[in-house]
Amino acid sequence: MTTSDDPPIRARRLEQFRPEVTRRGFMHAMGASFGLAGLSACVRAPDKEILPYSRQPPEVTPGVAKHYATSMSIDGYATGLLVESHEGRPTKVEGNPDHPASLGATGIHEQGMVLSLYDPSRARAVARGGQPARWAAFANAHATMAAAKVHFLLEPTSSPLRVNLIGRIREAIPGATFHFHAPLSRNRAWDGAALAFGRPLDVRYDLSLAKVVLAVDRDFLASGPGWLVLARQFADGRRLLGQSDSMNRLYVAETALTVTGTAADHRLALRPSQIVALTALLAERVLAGQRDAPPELLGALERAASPAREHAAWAAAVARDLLANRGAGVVTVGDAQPPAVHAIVHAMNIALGNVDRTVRYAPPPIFEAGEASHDLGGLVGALAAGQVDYLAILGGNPVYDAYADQDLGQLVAKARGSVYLGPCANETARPVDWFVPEAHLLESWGDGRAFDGTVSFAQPLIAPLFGGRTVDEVLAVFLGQGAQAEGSHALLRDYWRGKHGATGFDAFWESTVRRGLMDRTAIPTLEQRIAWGRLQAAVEKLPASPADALEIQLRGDPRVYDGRFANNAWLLELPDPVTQLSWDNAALLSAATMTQLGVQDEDVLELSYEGRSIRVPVLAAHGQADGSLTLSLGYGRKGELAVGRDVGVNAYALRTSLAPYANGRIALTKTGEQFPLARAQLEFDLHGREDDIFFHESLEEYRKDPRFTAHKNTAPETLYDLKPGAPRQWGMSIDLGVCTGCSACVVACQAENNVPVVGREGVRKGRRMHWLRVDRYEAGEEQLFAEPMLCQHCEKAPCEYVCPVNATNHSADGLNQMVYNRCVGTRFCSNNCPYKVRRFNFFNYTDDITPLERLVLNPDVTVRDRGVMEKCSYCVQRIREAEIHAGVEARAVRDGDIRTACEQACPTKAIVFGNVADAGAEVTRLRHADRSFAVLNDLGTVPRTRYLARIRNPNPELAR
Amino acid sequence: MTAAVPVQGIREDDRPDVVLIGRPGDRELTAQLVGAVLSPPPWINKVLLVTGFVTLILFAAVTYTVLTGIGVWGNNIPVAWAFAITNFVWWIGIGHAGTFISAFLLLLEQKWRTSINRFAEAMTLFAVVQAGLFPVLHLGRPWFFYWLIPYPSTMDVWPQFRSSLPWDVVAVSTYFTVSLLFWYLGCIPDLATVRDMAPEKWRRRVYGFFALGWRGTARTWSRYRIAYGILGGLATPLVISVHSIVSMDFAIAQLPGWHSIIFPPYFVAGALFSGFAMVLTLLIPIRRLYRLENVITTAHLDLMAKMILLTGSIVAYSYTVEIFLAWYSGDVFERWMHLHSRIQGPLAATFWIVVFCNVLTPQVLWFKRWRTSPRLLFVVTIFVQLGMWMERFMLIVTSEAQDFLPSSWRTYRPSAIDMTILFGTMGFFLFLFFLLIKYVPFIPIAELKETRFKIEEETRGGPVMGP
Amino acid sequence: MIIAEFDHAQDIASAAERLHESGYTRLDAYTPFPMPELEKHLGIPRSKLNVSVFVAGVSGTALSFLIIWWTNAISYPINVGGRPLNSFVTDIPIMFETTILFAAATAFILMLTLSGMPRLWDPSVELEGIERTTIDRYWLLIDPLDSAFDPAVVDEMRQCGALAVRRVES
Amino acid sequence: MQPVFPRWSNSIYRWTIAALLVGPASFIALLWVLARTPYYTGENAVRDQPVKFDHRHHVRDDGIDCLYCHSGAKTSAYAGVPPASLCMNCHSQIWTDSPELSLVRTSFYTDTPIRWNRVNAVPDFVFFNHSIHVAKGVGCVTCHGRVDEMGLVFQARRLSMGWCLDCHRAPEKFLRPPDQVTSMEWVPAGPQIELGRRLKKTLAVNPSVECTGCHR
Repeated sequence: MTTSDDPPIRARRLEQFRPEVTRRGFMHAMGASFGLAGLSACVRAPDKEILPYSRQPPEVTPGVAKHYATSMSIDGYATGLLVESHEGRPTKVEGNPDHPASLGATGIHEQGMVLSLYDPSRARAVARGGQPARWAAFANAHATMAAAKVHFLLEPTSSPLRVNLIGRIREAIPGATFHFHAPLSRNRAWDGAALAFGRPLDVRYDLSLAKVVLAVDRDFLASGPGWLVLARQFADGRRLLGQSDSMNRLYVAETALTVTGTAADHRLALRPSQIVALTALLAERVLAGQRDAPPELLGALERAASPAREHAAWAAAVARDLLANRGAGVVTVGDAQPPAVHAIVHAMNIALGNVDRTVRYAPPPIFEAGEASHDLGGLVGALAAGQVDYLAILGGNPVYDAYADQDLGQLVAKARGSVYLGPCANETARPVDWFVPEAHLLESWGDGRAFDGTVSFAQPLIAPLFGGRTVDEVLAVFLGQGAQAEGSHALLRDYWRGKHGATGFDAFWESTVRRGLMDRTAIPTLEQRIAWGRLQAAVEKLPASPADALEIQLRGDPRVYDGRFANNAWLLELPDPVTQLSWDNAALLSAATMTQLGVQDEDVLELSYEGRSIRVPVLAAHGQADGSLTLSLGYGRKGELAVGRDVGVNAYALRTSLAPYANGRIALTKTGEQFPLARAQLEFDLHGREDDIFFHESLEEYRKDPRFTAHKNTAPETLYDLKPGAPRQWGMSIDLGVCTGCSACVVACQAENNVPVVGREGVRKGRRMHWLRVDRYEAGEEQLFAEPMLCQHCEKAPCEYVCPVNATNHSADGLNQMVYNRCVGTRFCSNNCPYKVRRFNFFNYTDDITPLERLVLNPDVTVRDRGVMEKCSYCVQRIREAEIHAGVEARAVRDGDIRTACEQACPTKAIVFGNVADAGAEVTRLRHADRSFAVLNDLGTVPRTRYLARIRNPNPELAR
Repeated sequence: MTAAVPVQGIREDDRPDVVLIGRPGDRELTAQLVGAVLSPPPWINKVLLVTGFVTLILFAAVTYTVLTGIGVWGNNIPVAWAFAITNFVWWIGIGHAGTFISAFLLLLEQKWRTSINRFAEAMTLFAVVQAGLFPVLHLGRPWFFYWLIPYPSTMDVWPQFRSSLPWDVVAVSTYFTVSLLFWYLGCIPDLATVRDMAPEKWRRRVYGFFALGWRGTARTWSRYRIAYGILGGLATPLVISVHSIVSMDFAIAQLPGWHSIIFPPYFVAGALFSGFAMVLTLLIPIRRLYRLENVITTAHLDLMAKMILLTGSIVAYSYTVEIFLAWYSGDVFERWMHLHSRIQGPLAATFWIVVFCNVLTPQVLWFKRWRTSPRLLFVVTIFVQLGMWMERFMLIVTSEAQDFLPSSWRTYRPSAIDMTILFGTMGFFLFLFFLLIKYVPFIPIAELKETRFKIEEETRGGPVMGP
Repeated sequence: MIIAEFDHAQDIASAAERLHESGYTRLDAYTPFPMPELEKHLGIPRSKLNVSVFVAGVSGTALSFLIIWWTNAISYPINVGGRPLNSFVTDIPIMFETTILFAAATAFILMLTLSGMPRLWDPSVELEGIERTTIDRYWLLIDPLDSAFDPAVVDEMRQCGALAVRRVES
Repeated sequence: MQPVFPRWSNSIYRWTIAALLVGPASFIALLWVLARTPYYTGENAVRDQPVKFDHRHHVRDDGIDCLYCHSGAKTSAYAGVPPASLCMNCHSQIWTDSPELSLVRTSFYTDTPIRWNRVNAVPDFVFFNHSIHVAKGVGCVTCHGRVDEMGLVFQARRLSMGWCLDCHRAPEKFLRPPDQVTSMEWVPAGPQIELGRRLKKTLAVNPSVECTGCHR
């Protein structure tokens, strides 16, 4: 068990990680057998061993955690990270504050990534035809391919090194063809830009200047390139600290409710087809006054807009608001929308004078973005025609996530030879000849570019546990060196030496690796002029929306994205940030549509389209557009997956190249079956408890009475006055106004505090262990507010006085301490906790996990035994570490020295932790700010965690 | 010479106010009562076999729970307490009638106490044994139960006495000890009687061993009477205190539906209610099977039924007051609990079962004809016990299921193990109970003789009026 | 020692009453059930049990209070939910219970020990027919050394309805 | 009648009853005592080691400072057990072919760790940190005993929670000047209490008696 007195271990020797019998484990065993005789108290601690380094690396001090900079790329866009390492064992991911795509924050995927490193399903050896083989054999076998027609299938990449390797391969192998595939590719956005400007471009936003934001089917607060930055800027634009502060306004038009949708001031739920029409309608209004916009375009827009006429008033109001804020608005559209819609939006931003202020255009950092190589069609054609000598699938999982009608699974066999570099024996590993285990990001050297082009480095924190290889290493093999091919470290170093030149290279290299990024490498933005003619032609061709058939929306999943995280227990257990559905995916329907169809939650529907069909359980979703059904991609994985196999249903089975995102022609049939869904939250209604649980108010009202929550920010009269405690008094403030509910904090907390996973059944039974959860509450039809709920560290804690053994009590510095090793598990504290933030170990959850999975455990936090209560500790291990550190250095603890895991991860800085006894501390200021309140204040629990009321900024025109 | 004073006047069997029918002489009376022990009916062994088997099943379920963790139950967060604590409160409640009858009625010098007190006290002891199982079993780590006891540990840490759980530990163990002493003290003279009456030597030895060498000298008797009186005087407030403390397991918490000032009296009434019911449930068949109609007469049934009616009415009143206070307080959480959650929430069924069993059923006891009909009475008592179990379940679970933050609301479904343990304890209880009536004179012989003597003193001959 | 054996409670009562009136002080009796008035005639003083029981009860109260106060307020003072370290109100339930426990245990133990119990043997078991005194016989014991002793007492007893009157060595 | 029990049975009987009452009580008392015995605490139990490392020789004779080998104690939670490479600093020069050291050499050259047996251990749920104790002037000898007089090292103190609290509640009884932390022979010039009080003030020593001071 990984805990305080684990021996220092060299990470390179996996076999040394032997789970030794710990005292606790032993006690538990004994307790179980003799327990009731009380004998367990007299069980000696078992003997243990210490394994020191034989040669201690200079950088390591056993017991002192180190942080290393690296970066994680999703679909080619890199985000800078800092990874915590304990004696060479990465355990926790944080954002890299210096990195333009992170600013110190992280999302759920960055947080969850570290668990995948210790995924027991990871492939452990090179294989040929299912038989174990050696890397050398593979490498030599592929050294001589110069003559062959080799097709490479990669994920989209921005890596300078990889681009360089691709170039060299193209020279070395004339017949080489490169394809880039991502199921949630940005092709439509790039095509849209090409349509408008004649070349594929990425749009860069500056929301810090934006007063009005219109997001059309675009979840920019929780996904997409640089979303962490957008979320931060958006939040800064509405962080009210006084009644004079101004606040941006967000309009959202979308089908299924997204994190962005829940943050909106006005949200319009539309069927996919109506979204196109609404954009046209808005554009019509916005472009009306535009000189150089051809009148025919307006006509075309008017025709295209007809299906959205019913929303004319809404559109008019939004358009007026945008026009009233020329140069201070942003219109953004999601990658799922057709190119024409993207083009229309570009036109709107130009017409609104937003370009060069809040909106800029720049060439994508992605290699060959928008070119034919990014369309799988080419490869499919070649395979079908049998023109492929060799197929190298390096990364990704195309057989699983390619379009159903392309049927890649069958076609791969048509190649005369094939290799797949992948993380585990998954769908794609099946049909290929060679399989090479892919190195995890934290085992790899590499580079990439952030959304703005900034070059970011990835460095390994641990040697490949199972001899995994990086894409670059495999590519190098094809350059003819075979087994002599350099490792990723040498490849990267040599490449950059070549770029930088030998002089001063070592210093340059050292600093880049240390900081994880290269300064002044952002891609400059460019002036653009729009081609109105092409735009008009495109609008003319916009498809008329289908009749009122039920429209089905396929989308990337908030948790498992395109399926690459489908074997990550943390992300599967994490409740969907909006629907609160944990583990499986489900067909989301509006309540109205469900009654129309005569189905109820957990009923299983059969969806069929062109002979393919899937069975999927139904779930009523708040804010879902009537007449639409939303289904997440990325579930129903096959292959050897310890956790994710057959979790949810595979929606790719219905996804075709013709209708990749929306489809109005899918047939529904009721099966009469039921499927038990693991819903983490069952009740979303506040039952008229707003003033006790969740304050929200319109900006107008707030300005009239900024201290409208004051009466809930003061402790009620009490018999027992609070004694003055230690000089430091810990507290937290959470701003509900900027919290989007993205749930990054939840995974961060899980990673930091060894929070166990209980599985689908556990969640269904109501036994989830998350110390920090994000509650969702309904307010009106379109609003679903987020409220992070964690231990409030009450100064008059109801949990404490009911504990018979002093296992939970109060520290002098204001922490509600939970002492696991003293807990006997009466669960009285949980009953008496009005916030229900206490979690109980109904079974021994951590005993079930493999030694490999244990490696992710944080050695600074006790691993809890069966039968004990646990809860948020305000990351007390970080507090005590900081205090000890300060003590050794004989100085005081400074504000900001200590940041809880949730605070550190939060993209919008909604969570602030600190010493509330320090008048100068940020947290103190927020605690006494306007709109600060205590949840359930009248119970007299005097919580240390305070919330800032959510302020909405409705458009007076639309406000009911 | 030893013949009883001749019975004269009208037949007494149909006089529901007679607590002892006929004037059996010392010997007959002793013979009848000791007979139950010296030559027990054959069927009792079968009963012991069956109940013993159920007991084994209970032990199996308990072991499984301890080894695997209480995840094998249906509990969750928010419903962290459910069956275990419900069973605990139910059993401890049942355990209240016994001591109440023997102690309280002793102080009031009620003659009708005599025939049933031994019986009721035994029932108390065995009910408390069942109850005592749960506070330990429901712990996440039962093998550390002793941390609730203040002993000097190497950790220098102590129990936390502001919590009601240490109160429970002390209250329940005190209650068990005192009830045991009270019961055993009452047994001693009768054990001596059996010792002296038993034909076989081994029986004399065994009963002699437990009779502690009793010889009814006048001096011993006088000390005995005082000690017995003192124990009665101590046990009476004890009974009240114990269930008051049990009720504080909920009342000191702040959950809507738990945080209520009327809980102590409300719980005590409920306890006696179910306790009297249990006494009757056992009494009626035993009385029939052992042909004890002459010592356990219709009068006893009638009076017990009246007690049930009384305590039942107090319970019904408490329900009303609870709901009224919730409404009157205007507190949003209390109101939701009492006006929505309980009566129409996911577990509303339990509430209505409670109303039917605890409020409506006892109303039939307003009529003497029904009070004195053993069969009907038996049915009523069964309903009352079902109702009282459901009441505790409702109080505990509904309050947890829908407390302050709707986001954490959840309902509860018991697991198979939950059920096994509940019914297992019933089997265990009956096993111990029949073990008792097989080996111990379950109707106090000496006291009955005393009563009979008193009756003779009061009225030479003639039928004797009960209290 | 003279034993008068009766088979009726009333008889032994009246017999004892007579002897009492004629000044007998060293009397004792064996009866199957307690007979307060008989005890009166035999001149048995009321036991002082209740005093010791009271003392025991009070010490129980004190002890539990001291334990709670010392452990929670002195030995390891811990802030529990902002409640007072020595919160007397919450001590009351335990103090009450321990009072009862100590008192009851004392009453029980004293009752036995003062009566020479527990035991398996005592001189009386050697007496012929003693076993019936727990069933249906009432023995009245008269000590010849009694100052008011008169040999005629034997016939007197017979008149009172004694089944048998015999003299035994003790 | 003919009595069931003979006269002498009384004493047996009473002893039996006494035993029934005292028996369980004494069993519990036994456990209570057991938890305080060296058997349970592991005190003074010499543990065999793969390499017969003799602290007497290295500390007393050679006068090597504790922190030379256990350097972590200054900066980390763990004092740490030295890597073989550290041993080789000297033993590549002296005793280069001593059979006693063969295991160390193997460890160094084959890069496989030596499996030492742990002597001083606290339970997994206790987070002890050496650096702060060293910084605040708690001597090595205070918790580890006269290591310089130990051939094979044994656990010198109880290491129970109560034992920790003894010092955390009254540190002045044990504090010493930080520069004397590693000294084995150091004794206070004046009365320890006064020195301790002074050090407590100057070093700002206020040990935590909070649960989370050690349990996290």
